Amino acid sequence: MRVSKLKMAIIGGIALGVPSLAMAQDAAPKLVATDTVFILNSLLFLVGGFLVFWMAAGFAMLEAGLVRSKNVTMQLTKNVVLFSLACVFYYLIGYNLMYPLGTWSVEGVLSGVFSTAVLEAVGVSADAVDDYSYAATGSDFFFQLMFCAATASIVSGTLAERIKLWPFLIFTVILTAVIYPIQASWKWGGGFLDEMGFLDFAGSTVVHSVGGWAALAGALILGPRIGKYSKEGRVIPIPGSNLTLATLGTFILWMGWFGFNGGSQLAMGSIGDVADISRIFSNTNAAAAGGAIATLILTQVMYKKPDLTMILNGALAGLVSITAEPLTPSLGAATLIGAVGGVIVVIAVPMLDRMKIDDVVGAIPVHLMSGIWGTIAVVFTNTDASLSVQIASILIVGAFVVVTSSILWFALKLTMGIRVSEEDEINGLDMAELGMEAYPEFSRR
Amino acid sequence: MRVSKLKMAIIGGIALGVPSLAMAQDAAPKLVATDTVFILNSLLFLVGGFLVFWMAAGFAMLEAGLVRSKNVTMQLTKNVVLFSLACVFYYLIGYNLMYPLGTWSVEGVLSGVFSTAVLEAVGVSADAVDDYSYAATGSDFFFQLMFCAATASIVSGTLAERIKLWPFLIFTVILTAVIYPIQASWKWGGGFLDEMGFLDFAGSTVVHSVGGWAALAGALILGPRIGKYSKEGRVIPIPGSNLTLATLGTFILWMGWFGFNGGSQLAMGSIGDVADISRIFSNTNAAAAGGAIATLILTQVMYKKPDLTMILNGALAGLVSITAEPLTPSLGAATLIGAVGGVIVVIAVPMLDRMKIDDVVGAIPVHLMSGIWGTIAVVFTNTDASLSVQIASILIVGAFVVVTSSILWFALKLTMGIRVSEEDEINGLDMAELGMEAYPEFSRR
Amino acid sequence: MRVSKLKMAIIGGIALGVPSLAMAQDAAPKLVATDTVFILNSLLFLVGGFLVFWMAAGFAMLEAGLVRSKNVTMQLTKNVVLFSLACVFYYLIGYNLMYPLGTWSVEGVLSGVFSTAVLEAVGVSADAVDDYSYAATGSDFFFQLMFCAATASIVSGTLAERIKLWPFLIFTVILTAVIYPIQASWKWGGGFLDEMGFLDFAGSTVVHSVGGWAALAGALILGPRIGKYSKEGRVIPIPGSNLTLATLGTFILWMGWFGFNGGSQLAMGSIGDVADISRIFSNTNAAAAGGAIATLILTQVMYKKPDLTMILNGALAGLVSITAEPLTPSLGAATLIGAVGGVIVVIAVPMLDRMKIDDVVGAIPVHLMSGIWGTIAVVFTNTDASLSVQIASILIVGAFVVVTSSILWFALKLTMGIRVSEEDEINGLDMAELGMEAYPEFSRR
Amino acid sequence: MKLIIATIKPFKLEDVRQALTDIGIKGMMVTEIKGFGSQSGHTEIYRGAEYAVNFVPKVKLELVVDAAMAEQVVDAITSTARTGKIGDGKIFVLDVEQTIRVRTGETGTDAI
Amino acid sequence: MKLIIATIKPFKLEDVRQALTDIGIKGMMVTEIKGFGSQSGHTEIYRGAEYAVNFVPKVKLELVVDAAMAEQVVDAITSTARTGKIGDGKIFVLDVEQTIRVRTGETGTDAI
Amino acid sequence: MKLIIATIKPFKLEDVRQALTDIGIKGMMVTEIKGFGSQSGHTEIYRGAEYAVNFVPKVKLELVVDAAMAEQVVDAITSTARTGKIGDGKIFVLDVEQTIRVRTGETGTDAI
Ligand SMILES: Nc1ncnc2c1ncn2[C@@H]1O[C@H](COP(=O)(O)OP(=O)(O)O)[C@@H](O)[C@H]1O
Ligand SMILES: Nc1ncnc2c1ncn2[C@@H]1O[C@H](COP(=O)(O)OP(=O)(O)O)[C@@H](O)[C@H]1O
Ligand SMILES: Nc1ncnc2c1ncn2[C@@H]1O[C@H](COP(=O)(O)OP(=O)(O)O)[C@@H](O)[C@H]1O
Repeated sequence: MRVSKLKMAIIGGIALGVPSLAMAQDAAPKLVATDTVFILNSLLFLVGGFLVFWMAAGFAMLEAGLVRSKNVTMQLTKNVVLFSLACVFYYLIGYNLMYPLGTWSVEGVLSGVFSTAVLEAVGVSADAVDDYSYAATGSDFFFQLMFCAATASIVSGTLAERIKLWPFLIFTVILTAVIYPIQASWKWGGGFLDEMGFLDFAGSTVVHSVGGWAALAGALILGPRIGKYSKEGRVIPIPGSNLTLATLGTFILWMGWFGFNGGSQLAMGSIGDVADISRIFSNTNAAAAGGAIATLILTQVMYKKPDLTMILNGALAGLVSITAEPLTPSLGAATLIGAVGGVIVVIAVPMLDRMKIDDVVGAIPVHLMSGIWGTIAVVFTNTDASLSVQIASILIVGAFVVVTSSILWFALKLTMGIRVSEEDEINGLDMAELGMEAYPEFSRR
Repeated sequence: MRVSKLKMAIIGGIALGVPSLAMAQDAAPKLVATDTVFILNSLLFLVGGFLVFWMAAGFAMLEAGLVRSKNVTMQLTKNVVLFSLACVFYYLIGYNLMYPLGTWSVEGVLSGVFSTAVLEAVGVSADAVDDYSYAATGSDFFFQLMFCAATASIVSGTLAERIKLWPFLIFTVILTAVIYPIQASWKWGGGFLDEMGFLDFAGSTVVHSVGGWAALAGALILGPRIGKYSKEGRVIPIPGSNLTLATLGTFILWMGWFGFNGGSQLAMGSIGDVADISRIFSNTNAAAAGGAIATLILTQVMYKKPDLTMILNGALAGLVSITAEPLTPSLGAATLIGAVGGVIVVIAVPMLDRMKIDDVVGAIPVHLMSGIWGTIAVVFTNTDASLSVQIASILIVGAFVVVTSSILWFALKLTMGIRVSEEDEINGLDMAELGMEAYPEFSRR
Repeated sequence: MRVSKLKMAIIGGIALGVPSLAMAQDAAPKLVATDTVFILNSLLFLVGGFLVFWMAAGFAMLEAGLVRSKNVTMQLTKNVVLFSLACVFYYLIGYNLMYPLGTWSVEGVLSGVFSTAVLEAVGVSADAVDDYSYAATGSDFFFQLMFCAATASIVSGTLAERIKLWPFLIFTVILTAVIYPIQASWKWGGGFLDEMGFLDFAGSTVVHSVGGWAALAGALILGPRIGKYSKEGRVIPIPGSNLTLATLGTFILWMGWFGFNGGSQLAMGSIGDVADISRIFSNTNAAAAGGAIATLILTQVMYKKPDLTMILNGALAGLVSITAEPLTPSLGAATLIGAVGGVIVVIAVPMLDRMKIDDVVGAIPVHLMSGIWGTIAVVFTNTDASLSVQIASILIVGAFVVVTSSILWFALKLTMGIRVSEEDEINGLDMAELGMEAYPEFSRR
Repeated sequence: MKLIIATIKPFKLEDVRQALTDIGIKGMMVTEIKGFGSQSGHTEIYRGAEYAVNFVPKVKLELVVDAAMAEQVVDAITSTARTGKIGDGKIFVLDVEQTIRVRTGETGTDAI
Repeated sequence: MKLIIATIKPFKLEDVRQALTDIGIKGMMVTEIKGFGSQSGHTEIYRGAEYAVNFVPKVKLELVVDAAMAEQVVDAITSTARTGKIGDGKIFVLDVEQTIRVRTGETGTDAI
Repeated sequence: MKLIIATIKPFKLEDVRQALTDIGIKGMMVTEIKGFGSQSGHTEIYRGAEYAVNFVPKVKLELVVDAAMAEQVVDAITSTARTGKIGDGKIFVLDVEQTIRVRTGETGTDAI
């Protein structure tokens, strides 16, 4: 069947009876009905939304695979709960903090709308919808919520195997209810960064670097895992317990990213929009491939043996790198932008170790550093972008998140403490904090 | 890109060239073409359908993770095969038993159509479709089939680790070919429950409680696993072998539920419908989050340590709870309805144990009890619902399923026996019934 | 809610307020706007594409589960990297080799377009798109790319546990850049097989048998794993390390297949097309179920115990079998076509072992043999098909792939060698080639 | 002091541990092993190929006890681990020269 | 009676079991262990950090045999487990005071 | 020659191995075990039901050394494995009659 379409359309081969065309021909209107535009836009958010939701499972599997089995139950618990908390607090506060729709308490900086998210009425009619030219509010909320949750997921990986459950959850609440939405409003809510002309299509900075900054602040304040760095300062590898799960998690994230970037086109009701979404899907995929291959080659060259955990990080770094601008690059450019992300991983992972910053899953190279790279890379393919504005925005967002989350981490440290006892850490958080092993039957080292 | 749309549309910022709108503006018709409505409705079923299909994998992973490794191969086999059997028998008998389209052999109670499902002709034209105002029959069949299979999946978890393969499969055949379709016809086939005004949007009762009742009947007749309750009647925990898989399964089910509830809107061809689906996606997600958080807090308070297995059950209970009415509740109400589901889990799991009802994966609290709660909860947010009718319907469906499945379980028990020998159960069903270990290389307790 | 639609439409019950219809009624146009057709076609490719992408994860999990744990990291690495390489090389060469759009260097045999894939401009307008009657080029590229990658994934499973990483990757590059695209152009690019009237809807031959032939050539040249066949020629089973992952992989592939076959309708802009896609989804699912059940019954009868690994292969064989013609069969016919695929698995797996062809995951029975069967089976349900043409095409494609890949395998064998040393194979490729265990904490046999 | 090595069927572990605790045993080492014995050798089929299952999962107990208790320990294990079915396991008794408790450095019977 | 403890390379397990069965050995205990020896110590790199792999997977066999057979068993293991490459393993022989078959209560050589 | 069996806390494995290497130990066998001792018995809750955790993860070391070295080895293990907290483990010393190196067939102390 495949060929027929093409031939008929382009080299005019004999038609093999293709209803769509046949029917489309006779007197069908050309333009998309405006109601249909609204439906297609909403559909984009719904499909994009469940794909981004799926990333929550990806983070859970990736992290469960990269921690030691004695901490797996805890890592899973954090991932399920942080997502749930994000859902509740983004609804309670975050959504309207992020989208003031012009109502600012501090112009362009702080939303003036402090209320829960409210969706359109059941069976709403065309003239009663919040924004007829956009999409159903429920679909927008659903889609945006997933971005907020993704930001929180990034943090959990870096701080794994040593942070207490409850302080982490409290941090998640503040992050998803306040920190993420406020800075996101600066760009996506039409705030001052947007006015400045900052460009961040799907969130290399607004989402990924934010998660990365919060993770970095946490890692510095929390300190490395016991046994990660020897007294003589040597780095002692702590292998993840299950690379199959880590790989599964990476594939899940890769899949979810199509919704993450594609959905950020925010419209599917025109030929231009759907063609753009198609470009975005292709570029997003190309960047991930570029990141994986760059890491494969580099680890082979540098260490004589490819390192799967880095290749997985490399694919994700490629995805983060293209997230700031998945639309304008050519397929080749997208591949290269992603490849640079892969290079960043190979360089940054050992570098962080030398700095004794213990990032269990490599979230800082992947989400923070590649996020910064991706935000800067926008200028290479999008003429509307200004390097200075991009950098300024990266710094502004970074400063805001580092300061706010550092204060928060310290406050938690002083009040309830954020780190488990040495003995609990050695015995594993699963038995110590949860009294439950993830693999009770398998003997452990 | 994100903001531009919003601003332009709502606070009228400068347009950043958004094709969809540009084009949509000039003289585009407003209303959705009726052919397009048909296409969008069918598309909803196809997307919803593959999401619900995905739940089959979710059940498989959840159950494989919650049984001991010596029974994993068996649990996986049951899940793959039960789904396959459901596909065949729903096609052979079930579909038309469930949708008599007015042709009853017993008015409103028993379909009069005893034949296999037949789809529309290849390349069918608008005037030849079965229902121009609805959707392609194939898409409806595909979607409905997945609900039938989900019902069967629920049963396998409860009866795990002790039931013989073949009797279980035979039960699955009858359940999917006859029991499920008949009672489903009472509501969704336009039968007497529907006439009564019973409301069950996506199946808290029609799907989940049915699976739960069948599982309960089976659990009572089958008896608990050896070693689950000590002679002195103490409850002896039997930890699942792999909580990562259980968590993965939960995320898969969560994802599938968007199709389960969203697709049940049965239409996406109008602004009202797509906005409703958006409400449903958001509410479904909120309920799951509510269930997870409620369980987290309760287990922390009651047991001093959060219990991941219950948190997973809690999220699923939240999903089941909202399934009877995912449309009318506000986001806050949905969260609370789901939270109650989580509370039910924490209370019901130990309660069932005290009653010596051995439910390996917690399917009875999750699907049966939360299903009942969800069906009742409809009255809180949907004014069309009548408490008496809801309760009556719950009881009628419950009675029908308990009676029919009990008869069936007993018949199987008397004829071929439903339980493996004590020795086989102790050595594990994998070696005894299948001669194959799921993890042959890992040493086992 | 469910029933209302049906009843209203078909047995005319009281309407329960269904917006879509209400609105659709008053003066809405009937025909789909041509722009909308373009959008819906593109959407089909985007959704179909991410579903087929997902199959990459399915292959990875299936293979990781069926190899011994000492080779899991390697299998995962191969799967992630081969997909990435396919992305890059299909972009660089493959896409235009496969779709010459009439520009042949050798008429109907070899494309005349040797350049990278180029997508439509950003925000392209209706009159500037490459093919207004088709879909966005980006969506087509994204979709087609996934088929190319799937072909490469098939090969990795058969050759697992003994092939070196780099020669395998080089083979992947040539396969995805040249071998696959050239033969695919013969059918889907409008080449001579298409002119001959060869029918292969979604690629039982063009995709699956190609991967299978390449795998077979490799298996013959590479030889069996050490210890697979005893000196006396007895077959020594080498159980996979994790059947849960193998099952997960199978479910993932099953899900992805809806996009694989459904998307191959190549159009969703008319009632006829969406109804056809609905048929395809239903038939694809039915065939998988048929394959699984056939294998269940056969292994029970032949070996007294069902074999899960074969049941998984059986479901996949069913999917491959229906891939050549998922549209025209009835549900019953589809189930039977799939069932035959299951039978093939049960017969072929031991047969290959007797021939000392060591196919680690059963890819040859599943993709090659069932692919051939499926291609032939087209004649039973599609009157446009000619048995002679189908068989001729199978042989032509087979000859081409076997010859080209054999030459390639031999070249690699002579130059760099394709097989790891006996010691490395015994110790496992993970430590030998990658220095990294997938499950470092679990003791191994 | 004596080292008592016993292989038993896995599902008997809890009963045996209880029985030993009842007679005052304070510690032991438990290892998951594969046992080869007269129970071994039945055949299974995997993907159509027959093979013999030579190793069956067992649990190995190792405990060091005062010579005087050895007898009693052996009896306790024998009586609780016995099912009468083939594969019940074996008990071996070896002589131990010295025992040290790491925590305190105590030696001899005090260390048990 | 003697307890023979042998560590061998995992892939030799089946051959050794066969060889032992051939000379009439009816039972043994097999454990997956990590071995440390002269084979150990090569380095690998994980995420850019080098580390020494000190433990290599080995299989440990423990079997109790009649003193008279010890010699023969040791020879059987040595000859089949040997590859000549470093890491082939070790065999240790200890004296066993008593053996009991759980199923029957038989003791001494009858219990082996 | 002596067989030294020691159970220690898993996280001490690397230190102990290092200490033993320092005093010239060339080889040992390491097994993951579950230990039962005074450390055992605390209760946990699973799905609302309380149960006692009787077995804690431990690592078992087995090494055969020249009789003359036994003392020193025991000291090395005791000093490095000790945390002072209950559960530190035990060391047992048994007599070994014979040792054979599979690779070379060497016997006695040369084989260690
Ligand atoms: N000679 C032996 N040395 C060490 N372990 C043995 C010996 N014989 C048997 N065993 C262990 O005892 C277990 C039970 O022995 P088996 O012969 O199967 O049953 P039974 O003792 O009832 O005849 C075996 O699985 C093996 O682990
Ligand atoms: N002194 C010892 N005590 C206990 N086990 C030992 C001892 N020396 C070696 N082993 C075991 O024997 C295995 C092989 O020893 P190794 O020194 O690596 O090879 P080889 O014996 O060929 O020199 C080691 O992995 C370890 O399990
Ligand atoms: N009598 C014994 N025989 C064998 N192993 C023992 C014995 N007593 C203790 N052990 C091992 O030593 C470990 C530590 O012993 P335990 O009593 O918990 O701590 P402590 O020796 O500090 O009192 C136990 O987990 C067990 O593995």
